[in-house]
Amino acid sequence: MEMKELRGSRGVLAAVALLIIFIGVTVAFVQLNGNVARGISPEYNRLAHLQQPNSLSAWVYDWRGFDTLIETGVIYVGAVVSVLVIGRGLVRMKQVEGEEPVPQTSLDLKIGSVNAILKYFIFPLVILLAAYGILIVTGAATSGGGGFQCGVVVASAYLIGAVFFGKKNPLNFRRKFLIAIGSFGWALYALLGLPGYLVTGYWQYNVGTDLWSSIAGFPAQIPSILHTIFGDPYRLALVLKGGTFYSTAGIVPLINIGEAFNVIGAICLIFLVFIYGWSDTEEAKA
Amino acid sequence: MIELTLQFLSFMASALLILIGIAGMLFLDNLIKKIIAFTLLSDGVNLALVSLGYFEGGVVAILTPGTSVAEFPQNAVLIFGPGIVLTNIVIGVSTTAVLVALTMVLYKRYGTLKASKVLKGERK
Amino acid sequence: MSAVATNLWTIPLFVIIPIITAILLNLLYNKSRTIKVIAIASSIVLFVLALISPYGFQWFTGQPGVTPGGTYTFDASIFSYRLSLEYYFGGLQQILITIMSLLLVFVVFLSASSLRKNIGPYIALIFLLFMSSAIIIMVNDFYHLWIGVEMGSLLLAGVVAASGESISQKAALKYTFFSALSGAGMAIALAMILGVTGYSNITNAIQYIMSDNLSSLSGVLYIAFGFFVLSWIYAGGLAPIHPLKSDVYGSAFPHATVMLQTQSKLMIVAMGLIILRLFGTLPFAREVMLSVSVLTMIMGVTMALIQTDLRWTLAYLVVAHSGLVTLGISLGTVQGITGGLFQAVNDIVYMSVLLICCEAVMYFGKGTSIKTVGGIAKRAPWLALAVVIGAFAASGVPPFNGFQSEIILIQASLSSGLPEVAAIVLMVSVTTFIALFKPIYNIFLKPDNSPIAMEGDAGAGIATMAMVQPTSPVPKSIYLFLAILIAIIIVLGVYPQLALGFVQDTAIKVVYFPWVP
Amino acid sequence: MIDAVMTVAYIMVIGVAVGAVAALLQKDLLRAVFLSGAESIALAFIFQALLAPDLGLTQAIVGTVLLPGIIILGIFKTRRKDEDD
Repeated sequence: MEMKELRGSRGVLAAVALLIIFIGVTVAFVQLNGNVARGISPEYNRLAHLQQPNSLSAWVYDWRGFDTLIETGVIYVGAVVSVLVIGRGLVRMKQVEGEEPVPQTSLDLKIGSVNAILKYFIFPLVILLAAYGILIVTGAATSGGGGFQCGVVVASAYLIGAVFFGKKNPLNFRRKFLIAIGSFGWALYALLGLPGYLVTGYWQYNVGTDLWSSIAGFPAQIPSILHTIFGDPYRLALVLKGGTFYSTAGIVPLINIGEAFNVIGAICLIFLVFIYGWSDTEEAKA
Repeated sequence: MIELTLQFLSFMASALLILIGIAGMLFLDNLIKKIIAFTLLSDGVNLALVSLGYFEGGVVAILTPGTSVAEFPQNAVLIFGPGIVLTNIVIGVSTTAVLVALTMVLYKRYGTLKASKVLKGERK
Repeated sequence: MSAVATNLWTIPLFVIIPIITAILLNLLYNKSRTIKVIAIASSIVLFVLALISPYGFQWFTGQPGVTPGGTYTFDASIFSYRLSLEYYFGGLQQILITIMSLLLVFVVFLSASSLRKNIGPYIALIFLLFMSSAIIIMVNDFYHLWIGVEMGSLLLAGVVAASGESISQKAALKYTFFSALSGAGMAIALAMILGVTGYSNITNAIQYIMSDNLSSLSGVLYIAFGFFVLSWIYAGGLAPIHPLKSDVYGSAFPHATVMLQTQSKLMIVAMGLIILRLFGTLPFAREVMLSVSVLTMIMGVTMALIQTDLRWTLAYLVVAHSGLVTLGISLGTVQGITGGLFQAVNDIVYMSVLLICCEAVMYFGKGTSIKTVGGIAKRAPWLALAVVIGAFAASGVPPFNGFQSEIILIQASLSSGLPEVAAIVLMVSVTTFIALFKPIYNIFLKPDNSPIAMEGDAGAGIATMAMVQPTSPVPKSIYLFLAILIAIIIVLGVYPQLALGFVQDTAIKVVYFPWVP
Repeated sequence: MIDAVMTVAYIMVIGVAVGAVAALLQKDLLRAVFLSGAESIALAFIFQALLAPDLGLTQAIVGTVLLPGIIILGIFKTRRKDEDD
């Protein structure tokens, strides 16, 4: 795939292929316009009032919670891989002489000359952004947002802090801390499936909400202690046209917290390593 | 004649973004610009997925006080597409981070961002 | 099929154990001894699980299926729309995951003993590679398949770039760019299938397409098919983009390539079967797949012939033999699919033998190019025997397993009325032998007369004289691994029914009941 | 009310297309990144109009801070201008 070759006859070929793709996609979209099949989606919406008001959050973290576990893994893997490319955990074979890897140097963000007034303006902004992130994750079940959004907001706060304050970042995370909370977040999410698995055999069965144990064919009864631990702290009252419904999001808020930790750890680590590089000797000292 | 609904409009915008993104990734020679083109491409895909769920007269898929439980399933927008978009955003961020990391490392070696120079095969 | 479990206990463990292991290893970072113990223990647990697991479904998060009447059911045999994510573990999944976890044990052991410095993240990535491949082969859902493929390509980039050499970083960058492109393509295909059917569960989508008249939306299905084939090509490293994947195979460490080629075979099998199940009724679908596989075989062996490095010869041969697997699947008959799946099993095993031998050659410290190494047969005769057996198996010589699957493929293409394809299969097996003969002869049999070797011999002349036979630096464990794999090769070559029993069921289901996973 | 939404949506669709093309035509990579950020904001508005407020929020943060942040760090580590020839 040499890009220069795309200038000549291959370029014409690529342009033709591109045109075909574009026409095909457009035609497909024109056919789909207004003809989208509803499929299973209304079924999810039908069950929404039994669990949590935000249907999308319920879909992402409960109905298809296992997909989201792997998706959370994608961001974890993205962080591990990009940090590995920069230098954390490069490996060499003992017997083979290879090329020496090129170390990445620390980046000097020369915005130190920002005047004091702006600095005092930025400081509360960083803190407020971090607080807003925490607000988002706590309200995930009832309004928009969730763990990923929280992580992204906190990571943005971290980046702004790093740009304007350098090493004196108000959110002064260390490498080991970031790796630890990233790992902790993903592990928490993964292990929250364990109670449901042990009781019913279905991984990540939402033991707090427990919608299905009364259906014929369900293999087990949920002990009440699990309701108490995973369900009761998250009780909601939904005032709808049909009356007041009492529901609980079950393990979803906890999952959101796990995802938030994971995303904060992963993305802040990416930022940190892109700015300061990675060297093993420093880690050994710290 | 096709009616210019919001869904149709956003489908066309997404087709355009997909075209721009793929063209940028194929024809531009600068690695960073290729990465920007990839973010545009994934934006286009996201837009297509979101507009799948939209229909005229729909409501946001969040229950608010006073919503009718019986009508909500038919009125709320389809949530399959938006759910997948969240995944695609995550995948986009991770892929971009890996691409930028590799670009940084290879720039250190070759001192250029031109894909035609960096990616030239020089197999031993 | 009597009562099938929808809460099969082993399936989540194939995903969760690698995740927890990977997290632990990534945290441990440079504590090599602890990492080795944990990794090997966990991979052995996975192997045992795959071996003893019963068959069944796992409906993750325990949501039931919705019957058309509006009631809920937990019975997989009743027609219902699945609210949850569905995994299936059957014969095909069992044999592939068993072999993959056996290879995982070997790969973890090899990488923990042959690499220096901080191996934690690297072995963590290998575990996640196992996880993503297991997901792809078990899943019955487009959305999840897409996540698995995307994760697999990021992991692949990490495993390749871990050596920190410029050639592997370039291979990783190229592959990641293409994975970004085709991942977006797969997302578009996903959007279109969702738009047409409304289901991401493959069983439900197929049933919807079969039961409803979709004539006004057939264009959408064609575009979805096109994008799906594009991502199939990219995931398996098939014909038009095979240089990207062979760069990856050649520039990764050989033990990592064992896992990478296993992953791509699994992706080829899983996605190929899904394409066949969903789009098999479209005209031209099989012809497109068939031409991709024929092109892959021809390009792969042609490139393999001109290489002068064992690593790169193997890299191109892996691509060429992927073509054999896709050929069987794209024939679309029971015999063809059986042959293709059996070929995938055999391919994983004999390519692993050759790749582990290649890794062992690197222990001699002179690389794997035919210009620098020589005379290894004298120092390590058993290694030479193993590589020759691997080469024989790869080129389809009778008592070994490659023969059994290639003969099925040839028969299948003849009975489909495609004698020229059968001729190409024959050509691939013959050319594989020729391509492997040159590096094997030069590296193992020809006396070592490179200037460096002469110098070294002169320097250590006395020491060499003192020893009756020069010792080889290859650890004993490699011989054990090779012995196990060669035993599998010979057993499958003599009793092919052992493996065919696992895959035949899947082939029959794909052809006659495409909606059954 | 509906018309106002549609008008904004029209403007934003045009904004997305123009932003995307303009981003890729820039010689200055930093400016290209900022233009792609502007495109993301327009996209976030379209998401709002398409009744997906969660995604509007996510796209606004990811498209304006996160992705440009990562790419800008990449630009700082490499070079700012597109090379000629």
